[in-house]
Amino acid sequence: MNSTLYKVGVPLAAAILFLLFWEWLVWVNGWPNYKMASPSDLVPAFWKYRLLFIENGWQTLWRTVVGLLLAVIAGTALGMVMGFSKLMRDALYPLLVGFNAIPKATVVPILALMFVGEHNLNTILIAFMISFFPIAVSVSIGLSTLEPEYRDILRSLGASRVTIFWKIALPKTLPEFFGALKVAVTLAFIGTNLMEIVSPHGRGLGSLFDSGKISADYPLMFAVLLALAFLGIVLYYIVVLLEKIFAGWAERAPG
Amino acid sequence: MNSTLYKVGVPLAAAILFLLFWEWLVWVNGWPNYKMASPSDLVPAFWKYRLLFIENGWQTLWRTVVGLLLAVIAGTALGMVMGFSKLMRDALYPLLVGFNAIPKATVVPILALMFVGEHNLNTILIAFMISFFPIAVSVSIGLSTLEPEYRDILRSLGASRVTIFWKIALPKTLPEFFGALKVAVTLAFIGTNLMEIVSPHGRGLGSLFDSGKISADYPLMFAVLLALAFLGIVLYYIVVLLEKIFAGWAERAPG
Amino acid sequence: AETKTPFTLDWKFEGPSAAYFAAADNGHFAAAGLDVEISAGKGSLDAIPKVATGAFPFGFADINSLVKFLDQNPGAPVTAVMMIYDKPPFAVVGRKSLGVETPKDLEGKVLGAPPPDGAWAQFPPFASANDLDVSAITVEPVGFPTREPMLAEGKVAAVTGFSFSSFLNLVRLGVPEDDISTILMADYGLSLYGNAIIVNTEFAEANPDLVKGFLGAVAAGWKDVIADPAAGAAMVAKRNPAADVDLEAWRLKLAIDDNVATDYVMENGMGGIDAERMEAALAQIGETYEFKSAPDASLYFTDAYLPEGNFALK
Amino acid sequence: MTEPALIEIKGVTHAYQTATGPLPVLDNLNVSVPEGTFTAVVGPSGCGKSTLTKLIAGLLRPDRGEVWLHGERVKSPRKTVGMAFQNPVLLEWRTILDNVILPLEIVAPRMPKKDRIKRAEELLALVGLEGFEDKRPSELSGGMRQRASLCRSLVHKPDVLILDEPFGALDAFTREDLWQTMHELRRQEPFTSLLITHDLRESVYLADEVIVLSGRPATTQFVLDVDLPGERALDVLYQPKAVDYLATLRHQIQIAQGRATQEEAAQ
Amino acid sequence: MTEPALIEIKGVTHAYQTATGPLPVLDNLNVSVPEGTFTAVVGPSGCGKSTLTKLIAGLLRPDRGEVWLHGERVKSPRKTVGMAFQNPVLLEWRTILDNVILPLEIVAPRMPKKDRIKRAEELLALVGLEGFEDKRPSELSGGMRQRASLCRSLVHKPDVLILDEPFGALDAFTREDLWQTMHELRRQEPFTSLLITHDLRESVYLADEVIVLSGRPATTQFVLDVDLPGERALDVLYQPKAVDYLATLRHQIQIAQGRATQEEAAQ
Ligand SMILES: Nc1ncnc2c1ncn2[C@@H]1O[C@H](COP(=O)(O)OP(=O)(O)OP(=O)(O)O)[C@@H](O)[C@H]1O
Ligand SMILES: Nc1ncnc2c1ncn2[C@@H]1O[C@H](COP(=O)(O)OP(=O)(O)OP(=O)(O)O)[C@@H](O)[C@H]1O
Ligand SMILES: [Mg+2]
Ligand SMILES: [Mg+2]
Repeated sequence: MNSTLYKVGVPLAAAILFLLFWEWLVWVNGWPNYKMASPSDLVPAFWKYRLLFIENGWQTLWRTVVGLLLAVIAGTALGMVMGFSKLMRDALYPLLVGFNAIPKATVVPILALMFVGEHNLNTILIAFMISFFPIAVSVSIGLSTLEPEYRDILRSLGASRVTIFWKIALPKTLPEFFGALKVAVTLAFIGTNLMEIVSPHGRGLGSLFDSGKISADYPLMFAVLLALAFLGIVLYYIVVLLEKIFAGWAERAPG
Repeated sequence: MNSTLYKVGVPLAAAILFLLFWEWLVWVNGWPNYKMASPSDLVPAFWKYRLLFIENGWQTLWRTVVGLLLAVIAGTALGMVMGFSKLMRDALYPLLVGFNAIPKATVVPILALMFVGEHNLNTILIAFMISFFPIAVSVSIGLSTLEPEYRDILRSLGASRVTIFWKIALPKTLPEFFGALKVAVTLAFIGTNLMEIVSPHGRGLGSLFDSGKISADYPLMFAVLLALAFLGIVLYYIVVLLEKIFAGWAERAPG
Repeated sequence: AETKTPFTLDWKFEGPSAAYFAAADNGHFAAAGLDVEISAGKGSLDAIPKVATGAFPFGFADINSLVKFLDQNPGAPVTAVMMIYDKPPFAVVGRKSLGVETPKDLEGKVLGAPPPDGAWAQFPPFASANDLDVSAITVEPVGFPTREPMLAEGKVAAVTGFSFSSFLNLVRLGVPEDDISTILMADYGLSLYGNAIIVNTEFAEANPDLVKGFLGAVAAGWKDVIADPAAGAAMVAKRNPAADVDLEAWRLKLAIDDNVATDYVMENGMGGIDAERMEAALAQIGETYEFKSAPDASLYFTDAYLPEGNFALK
Repeated sequence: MTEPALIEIKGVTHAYQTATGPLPVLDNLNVSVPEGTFTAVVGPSGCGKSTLTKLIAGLLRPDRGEVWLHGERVKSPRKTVGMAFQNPVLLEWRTILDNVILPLEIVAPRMPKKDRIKRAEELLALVGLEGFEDKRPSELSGGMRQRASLCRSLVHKPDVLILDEPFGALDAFTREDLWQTMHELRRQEPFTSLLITHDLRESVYLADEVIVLSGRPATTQFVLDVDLPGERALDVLYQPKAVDYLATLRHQIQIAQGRATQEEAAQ
Repeated sequence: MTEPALIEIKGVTHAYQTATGPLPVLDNLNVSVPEGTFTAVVGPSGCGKSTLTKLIAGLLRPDRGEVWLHGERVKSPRKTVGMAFQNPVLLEWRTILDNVILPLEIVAPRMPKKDRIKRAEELLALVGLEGFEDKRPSELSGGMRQRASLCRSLVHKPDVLILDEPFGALDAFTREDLWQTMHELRRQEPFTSLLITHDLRESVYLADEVIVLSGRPATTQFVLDVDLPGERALDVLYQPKAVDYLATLRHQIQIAQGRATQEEAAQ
């Protein structure tokens, strides 16, 4: 099979199958738009608001990406601290878990009150807060379960812990790291939208969703959700690309 | 150092330090309650509503646990499908990512409409939906990056894929699996509360938060958040316990 | 036997919900042969589809939202049958100490408004009805959670919001009551109606007597709480464990005075609408909302299930 | 026609697909191991010996040619094969005992737990690992891990035993002990075996036939029939016949590595 | 008093903490390797040889006793040590060339890339791995991986070279080639080396001194001074002196394994 054709074709086919199934489901059940809009209803909505979609999609996207980058940096740093020190792991893990168990929807108002009017900052902070945890967990696990044989290769040369992290631990856990990144991408997205919906500042796809809601335009609301899914997928493929470049060695033919 | 003392003491000390820092922060900035309540304000709230906390905490807890169990089962199954078949991985991953990029807050009303009045089902479903993804990702990565040397041990005996999964792939990825579970626990929690807040059915800590909100009882709202964090930590320790039992071998002394 | 009829509110269990709890707790629903389970909601656009799909035969929602909903989803089996908020709670809430007492005072000031706010959505017709120079008003987009705190801290001079919610929030934040000026848009040229009881039309056509009985029980419930708001607040507290009874009683009182027991209602009874005002309201909706098809008042409200002369409150 | 051999490799050709094109490893290889015999395979490092074992075990499918076991064509792995890999991977989450028991869990799921443990303990004792049953693999030395891996390949009494340099990490004496253990085991529970080794003495001591593979891509370069008594004592290696065998093999390997030609060998 | 030896192990005692209590591995061990010499250590499987290498490299701290390198007490690993582990772990995400270069990235971060590659390529060619520079570790055979690991231990020209059974997976001829390569390297870039091996011929051929360890817990049981020319040809092993050495070592190991007593050895 042609490999590029395969790579593009399979996900595309899956997506089309899914949309057809959705259309069929709505059609068979005769659901009205306000229960569940069908994909064919969304096309006019996309067309009508195409400029808004592009503008707001971009607004959502850049805040998500910035938040995600912050999450990668802070998550990796935190993961290193916890991976190298059992004490830190034991002390910080429960706090982090507790923090993460708090629904971010309730944190939004607090943040909004702390940094009144700083919409960009607030949105990025929420995207960051919601998405750094999986990254910290995966880095810390990668470090704390690193086989001594691997560690010793560099330790025997007197390498520092940080060097061991960069040369051995990180590359070795890259597959898991990218797995965590895939989860974090979607979480960061949710974070951005949460802020846009709960503490509206009139920008981003979240606000488009809200304005669809005000005018009871259900197809628009569903269209926004689909656009979010689409953006999520775009980000996902960027992560996949990075993974291919940095961790392509890890993929094995399935057994 | 006494080991049980250490195990209990370190997280406890970290928690106390954190609370003190919080108290200090509020005190130094002179924040009013509606901006950020301080821990000392929460004590009366806890005491006043102690029965409600226990009752609603339990409501939230059991739905979360059921949703999480579903997520573990479905996530593992999905992860197996994606881990064993590259085709399935290429086809399903983008769909799952797209689905996950949709803020669950917007899915709640749709679910609520689909299963009117089935509060338990709805809540559990949301907890499940929001938390299965990290598990599926970690299982699929564990399988698709399994070193052939490990696989061959069992393959050479004619073992089936499912056997290889149970005897080799799963145990080998247990550390990452538990890492994913730690993320999933907190997500499931968020899911339960989302339903309780967005589509109120009057039970669970989410509803207590809401009722604090209605009466602008800020200390109560913060107290609920703290209770959520606490429950999250309890669940986390249960996961840690399971991890100790099933994957204790993987923890290495840090380098 | 009593017929099970779920009833969805548009919002959480707050003071103004007391009337429905009174209808249940004081036996009015039972007397009409109904077993009503009351659910909280998440905004009118949560309640309307619940009724339209038939999952809930009855609901309580903003009629302006219903107008838009029916325009977007023509033929959806839902309509309003009894007007409750003769005046909608849409308001501009300002502080006298910051120089806001009448609509005109807004010119040259900063107005805080959450973009998706229901009251903000009605600001344009309100502005045109009062000849406001919109370009002279600085509109600051704020989030819901920051709205009242920003007014309390004087960062904005006024905000748009629901009369009773914003007022009480400000009081809670320590703003003196007599410093707060609530400019109810309905008092300044806004013709819009507010929340109404809505029904699933398929259900209503099949069970006209149940609907009539339901509306009668609702009216009785309102009479009960108007007579004794404190008792009403207690019923809310029964369903909302952490509720502050005094606060809810106050909220109920505000809703009764501003929105329910208006002069028109005292005159003409509760539940009905004035056709002319409805036409004006539709025109005002049209100022901000582009109708897909020409609005038709008969689609949105029917008095078929109301008694002659509506429900007298006096 | 004679009865078909238990392991039959017919014209097998195999190449690995690498980023820089195919790397031919086996070229039209023919090997046959009759039932109950012990065949050793020697050859230069990297010539394709481990690849051969994977083909026989059904872990790899040959590009061309056929592999037969028990008169059936091998298309996938089968339960009656025991395999000790060159790199003894033990499962870190299991104790040594549980590592050894693993094949029984797959092959004989209904065997009582007690019997499994007994069997595994016996084998561990045989290779000198008594007292280490409950240790984790990381607590073992390299040679001890290799011995545990050997036990794992034997535990389910396979008909066919494929050993890829099973004694590589052992000192001379432990190794010689295990040679004798192998002879002993073979007498008790007969199996057909293919042994990869780089120790010529080992091949002569253990095998009924030694196959010398040429350099990559490997073909059968030379086959030596070892005509020594079935029950061998260690000093058998000092018999003139055995010394002769060793010299022949040394020379053949030199040829395989391209350091000598067949002509020189004939001298 | 003589000048202190480069590697000095003084009264080292070490035990591993296991679930079932401490497992004593080394017991009051004394070893000293003078600068520029080559010392081989032999002993039964599981006696503590690999543990010894880790103590010298500073990867483990002894329970009692001291390890000195270059006249300094070893408390942590140091850059001037090259180590080839018994189990050659190569990093799967790097090519063979990049695996070999790794120590240079740590030890000589400022060395130009070109020089690094040149150095690594030279070493890989020396062990017969030319053409495999860009392969992944999983594409190599067991013996080839071991050779790559050997290159990795040598690439940064360490003063002290610790080799833990570096030729275990190699056939006799490749192994003998590498012996000669080691002699050659030692001449070009002198180093002090400690070699763990289970091949007695290897120890005699390569080392200036062979230490026989007793069974676990290991102590120095016997030290053999190898008095053979520095530049050795392979047939040196057939000299009577060497044959004698081998016989002595064989016997010592038998004693270490408890199969013979010192008295028998003396006979
Ligand atoms: N998975 C693989 N992908 C690509 N090439 C491989 C793979 N496995 C082995 N090779 C190549 O095939 C050749 C033969 O490898 P094999 O492991 O069969 O050798 P061997 O005879 O067992 O060597 P040794 O005695 O060193 O273990 C080697 O050149 C190696 O580089
Ligand atoms: N990390 C560890 N934890 C506990 N015990 C260990 C550990 N590493 C080794 N041991 C034990 O220490 C003893 C010596 O191990 P070591 O690896 O030093 O042996 P060795 O002499 O290198 O053996 P071989 O020749 O088989 O490689 C063994 O009995 C082993 O079980
Ligand atoms: Mg091999
Ligand atoms: Mg060792």
